[in-house]
Amino acid sequence: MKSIVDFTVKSNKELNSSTILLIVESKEELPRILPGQFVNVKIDNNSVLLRRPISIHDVDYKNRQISLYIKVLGKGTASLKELEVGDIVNILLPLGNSFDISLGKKPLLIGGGCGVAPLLYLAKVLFEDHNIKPTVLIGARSEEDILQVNEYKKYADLLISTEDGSLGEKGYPTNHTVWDNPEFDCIYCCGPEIMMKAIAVKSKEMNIPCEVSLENTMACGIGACLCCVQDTDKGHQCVCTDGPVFNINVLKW
Amino acid sequence: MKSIVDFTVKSNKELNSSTILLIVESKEELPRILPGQFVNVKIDNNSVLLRRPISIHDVDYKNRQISLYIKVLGKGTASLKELEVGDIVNILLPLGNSFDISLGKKPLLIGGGCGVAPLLYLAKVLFEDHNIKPTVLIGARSEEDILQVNEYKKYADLLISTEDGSLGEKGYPTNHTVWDNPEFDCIYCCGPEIMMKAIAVKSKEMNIPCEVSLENTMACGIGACLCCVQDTDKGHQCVCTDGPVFNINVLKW
Amino acid sequence: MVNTIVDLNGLKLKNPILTASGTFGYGTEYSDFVDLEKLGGFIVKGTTINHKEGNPYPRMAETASGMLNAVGLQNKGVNYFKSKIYPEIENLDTNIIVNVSGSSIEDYIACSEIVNDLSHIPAIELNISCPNVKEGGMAFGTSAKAAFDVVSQVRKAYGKHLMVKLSPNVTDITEIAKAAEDAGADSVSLVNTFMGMAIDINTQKPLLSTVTGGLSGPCIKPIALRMVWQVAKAVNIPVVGLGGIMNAADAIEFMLAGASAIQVGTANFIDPDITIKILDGIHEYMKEHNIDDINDIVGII
Amino acid sequence: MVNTIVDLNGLKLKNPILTASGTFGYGTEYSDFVDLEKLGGFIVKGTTINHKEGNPYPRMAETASGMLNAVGLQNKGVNYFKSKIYPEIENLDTNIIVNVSGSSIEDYIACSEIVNDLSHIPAIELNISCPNVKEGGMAFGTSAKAAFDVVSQVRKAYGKHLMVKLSPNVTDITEIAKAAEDAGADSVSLVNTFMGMAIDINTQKPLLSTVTGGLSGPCIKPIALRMVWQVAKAVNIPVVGLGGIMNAADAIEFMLAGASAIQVGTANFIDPDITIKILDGIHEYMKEHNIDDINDIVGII
Ligand SMILES: Cc1cc2nc3c(=O)[nH]c(=O)nc-3n(C[C@H](O)[C@H](O)[C@H](O)COP(=O)(O)OP(=O)(O)OC[C@H]3O[C@@H](n4cnc5c(N)ncnc54)[C@H](O)[C@@H]3O)c2cc1C
Ligand SMILES: Cc1cc2nc3c(=O)[nH]c(=O)nc-3n(C[C@H](O)[C@H](O)[C@H](O)COP(=O)(O)OP(=O)(O)OC[C@H]3O[C@@H](n4cnc5c(N)ncnc54)[C@H](O)[C@@H]3O)c2cc1C
Ligand SMILES: Cc1cc2nc3c(=O)[nH]c(=O)nc-3n(C[C@H](O)[C@H](O)[C@H](O)COP(=O)(O)O)c2cc1C
Ligand SMILES: Cc1cc2nc3c(=O)[nH]c(=O)nc-3n(C[C@H](O)[C@H](O)[C@H](O)COP(=O)(O)O)c2cc1C
Ligand code: FES
Ligand code: FES
Repeated sequence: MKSIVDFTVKSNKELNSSTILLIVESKEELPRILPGQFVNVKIDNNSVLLRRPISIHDVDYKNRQISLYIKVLGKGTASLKELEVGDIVNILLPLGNSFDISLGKKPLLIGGGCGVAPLLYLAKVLFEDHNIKPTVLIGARSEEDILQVNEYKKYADLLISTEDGSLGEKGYPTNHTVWDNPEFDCIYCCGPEIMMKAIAVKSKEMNIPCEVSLENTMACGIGACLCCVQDTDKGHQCVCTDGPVFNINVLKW
Repeated sequence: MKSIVDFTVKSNKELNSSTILLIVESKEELPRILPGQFVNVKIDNNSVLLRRPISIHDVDYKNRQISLYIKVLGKGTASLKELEVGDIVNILLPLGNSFDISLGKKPLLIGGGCGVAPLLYLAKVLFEDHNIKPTVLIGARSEEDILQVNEYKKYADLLISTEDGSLGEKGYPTNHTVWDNPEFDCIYCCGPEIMMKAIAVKSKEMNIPCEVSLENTMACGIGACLCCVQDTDKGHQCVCTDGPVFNINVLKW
Repeated sequence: MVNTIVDLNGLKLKNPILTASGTFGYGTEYSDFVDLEKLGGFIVKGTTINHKEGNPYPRMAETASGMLNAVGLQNKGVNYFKSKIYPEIENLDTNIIVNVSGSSIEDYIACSEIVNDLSHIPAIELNISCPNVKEGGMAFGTSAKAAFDVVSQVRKAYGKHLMVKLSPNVTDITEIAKAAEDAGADSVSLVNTFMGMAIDINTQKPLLSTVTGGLSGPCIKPIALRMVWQVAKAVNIPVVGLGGIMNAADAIEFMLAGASAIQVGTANFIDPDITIKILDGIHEYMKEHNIDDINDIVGII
Repeated sequence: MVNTIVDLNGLKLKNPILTASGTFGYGTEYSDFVDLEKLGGFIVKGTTINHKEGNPYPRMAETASGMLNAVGLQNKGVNYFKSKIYPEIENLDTNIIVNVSGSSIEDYIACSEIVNDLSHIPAIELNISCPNVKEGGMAFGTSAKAAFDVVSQVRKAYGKHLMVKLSPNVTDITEIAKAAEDAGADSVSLVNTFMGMAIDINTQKPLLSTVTGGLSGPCIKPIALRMVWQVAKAVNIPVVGLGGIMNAADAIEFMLAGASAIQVGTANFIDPDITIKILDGIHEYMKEHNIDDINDIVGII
């Protein structure tokens, strides 16, 4: 069941000049959250009208906290950056489907840009609930954009690629040597569309099952407005309810 | 010359549950400000579109500070209440005409509600620059709404009336005993329209010159939009440039 | 006890709050947040005779105090509604209204006939004002003659309450409203979205796949309110007002301007439980202003 | 050096930035904030043949991302402009355009003839779209025939650049634009304000003395932009775009949609020096996107 919850800001940390880690706490028990699900955050000042969809980066049931990993892009996210400890944030959750854990036994998680956000919680669930230590490959422009490294290392083997070679291998995630001798049997991917499309092509070639998490623009987040559609083999599907996670086989990429 | 100045908030004090005293400081020399003039304050968050006109309550040329006495009514003023020390407020100033100091020698200043705002600076100018100690009569619903008492007392003899009699005389400013044996020869008045109209009637009867400061809703504050008009014997005049101070003789009250 | 029941020409609502078509799904999307039976009713999404895929993505762009959408009436068709959705909601104790859309008079008639047979659907809202479909849609709503034609034809095919939803993209909305009244509408609802557009200056491309889309939200409220006021003065059938209603104050403005009931649209996206908050706010307002019957404030301006 | 000069059918502007009538006074109100000679031009307030007192107070109400005004063309008449204002501004090195308003064709003609004699006024903007006056005004702008009539009559009386300002309160703005073009307009500007309204639910009274007024500001931008895009595709004369332009990005959107120049209105009230900021922003955009000539982006959508 989805609900509207007033969370309290517990911490709001700048990870780099354009990325924040926002940790918020609920008074009540958290609902069960699946990896890949997202929230829809109400922006408090009136500078924007609609809520902003943000993936669930981490969940701490004990302390009733969730964390959000947010790239500051425009007015809505800028306003989230201004939040201070103790402020109230109204959040709609949990939204969307989730990654299909049964896709394989040796998963490779690939994240680019702020697409890494949902992969931490996915890695955690794989590790803690399914006894699987996944491989996580993070790609970014440069060293400053490779964040939360120690968090990923808790649950996963971490690989890094940067476009400028300042950390990990130089190049895009698609060029990483992890592909040369693939020891993974399924892929979960989230990042810029152009990257996900490239990964989709590779995984199809290699016949490895692959899921991607999409970030279409949304209004309601609950399947009511039909604004967030993605073209699939079943026609237009809502990214907010039929997704955000899709198996690449159903996409018309 | 009017200018647009980025002021810095020096202090923002709650005087009572719905009134704040906002003191802001400019990096540059303040322009010369006449008593009765006002500023047009830009509201930073996007919840409102237009600037908000606020009287100049006090001026400190030496420290390049002005103070604003603000009643929190709606979204714009609520947003001013949120301002914190160090925040930047963009202000257009100085706007409007001013009280006519030559109206008399023994002035009575009457303020009701947040209409007291411009009277402090008027009293100060009369006292410091013209060697006149005016009488100030403040009316309010109740004791909690009688604010800045010590400030007024610096420059004026202070009389108080409250509707519930909790401080000063019980009743409206128009019923105050100051009228019984009038020792004043001119009146400057600012407050709710209904009060100013009553004062205007009384002063006409008693043949005492009287100026009132109006608070029509404004868009530009600089005479460009013609939204703030008042009907006068010269037709529609702009409260923001021909006013806010008008002699009651020109008003069609 | 105060009265909030309004009677729209025979269609009784327990309170004046409806939800706007296309913004409330089939109601079920909101059942986690709203006790649907507390509403005066809800209007399900635009339904056409045949399945429609709608327009390509991107279909949405946010603007100052508003949003543009170009959904284009995506729906699985009226027969899908009848067989799959209707059984899920038919027993709700509230008014479920189907928004009937089409691109030809024949389509409107065919769709209305099917809905006519659904015993728990007491009314249709005839959408002659959708700006997001190539053929028909808004064309029927922007000429008095075309509006008269389609409404009078549907009137023959549909026996229950016929609400006609008007387009604001017209010079004189009272003309269209009067044409709908003359053609036998039981009520009119207004407004649908305004045709608007937005551009990404970096890509130098429109933000919607269809270039233009429908503008909704608080930005349109002043214009919608004016139109409701004009139409309420011009027709003798009840007027249902909408366009940018975000809170109880907005709803009351529409009622003061002449709306017997109101619809909440875009606001549902921001606060899924906003309809209940509006209902509560209306009760508070009635209390504060000593209003015993909500009908007493309708059209006092 | 990049080029920002635009040529509106013979009327040369040093850059595409004009100010909207009624929002910039006679220019002088802004001279403390803006070097007027840096602007492409400015359009003075609505001027009529005779003195007009305008509508009673209250004339203004703020709405979501917008404002309603009901000024009603208050001005001292064209002869006052000629004798008192014109001498103060005639030597400014920029284009001063007079917004000619009226309530009968005769008034428009008489006013235009007087302005025709002012050698430093290179153009008039014929306001056939003011929603705030009882007679005439918007009526001329809401029918193609009426628009054609008034424009063709004024065309005979006025020899210089004739810009016609269109009302957005119409079903099909391209029809009116084409009528203005056919009648001899040198350019069209759009949009004027949308007719809107607002109510105070506590007093249960309209917020404007005239009940309805004209809506301007960012809220109208998506609709205005759509109309500019439609009109630019429909006519062969230059289009001047306005409606809710608050910053350089908004201005560029209008140019991409087909406006050869733009006007800044309500934004002047919030930031009196916004025109200069927009000009700077356009220069930055041109640099970032390697645009040598601002005319290159006009209408690429
Ligand atoms: C299911 C889902 C999960 C998401 N998870 C995260 C997350 O965990 N962390 C995170 O930082 N972001 C995430 N996003 C993206 C996030 O929602 C947008 O970045 C945010 O809405 C931008 O809002 P804004 O007001 O700051 O920017 P706006 O002012 O709305 O836009 C600024 C710029 O960003 C672009 N933009 C807006 N929305 C998107 C979008 N959805 N995708 C790409 N570009 C966009 C606009 O076109 C514009 O150029 C997610 C989106 C979805 C749909
Ligand atoms: C020349 C001038 C000087 C002023 N000086 C002061 C001052 O020193 N201190 C101060 O507190 N206020 C002053 N005001 C009034 C102040 O401008 C308004 O209270 C303020 O604009 C309200 O803004 P808001 O966004 O908080 O309220 P809104 O959300 O705009 O309105 C809230 C409520 O207040 C009412 N309201 C709005 N504006 C006014 C107004 N001008 N007069 C009366 N009611 C209004 C509205 O109708 C509404 O009911 C002055 C006004 C003028 C014109
Ligand atoms: C995403 C979306 C989809 C819509 N779909 C429909 C529809 O199918 N049929 C219809 O008549 N109106 C539709 N509308 C218009 C709304 O019902 C309503 O008329 C409009 O949004 C104005 O109200 P609002 O400002 O409260 O949203 C839609 C609006 C939105 C935002
Ligand atoms: C206070 C005010 C007065 C106006 N007066 C006139 C006028 O006299 N003549 C005219 O053609 N338009 C007038 N307008 C309309 C503007 O010129 C402009 O068309 C409209 O405001 C839309 O642009 P904006 O959203 O940038 O303000 C006026 C607008 C406002 C807000
Ligand atoms: S965001 Fe509304 S349906 Fe997906
Ligand atoms: S507020 Fe614009 S003229 Fe006074």
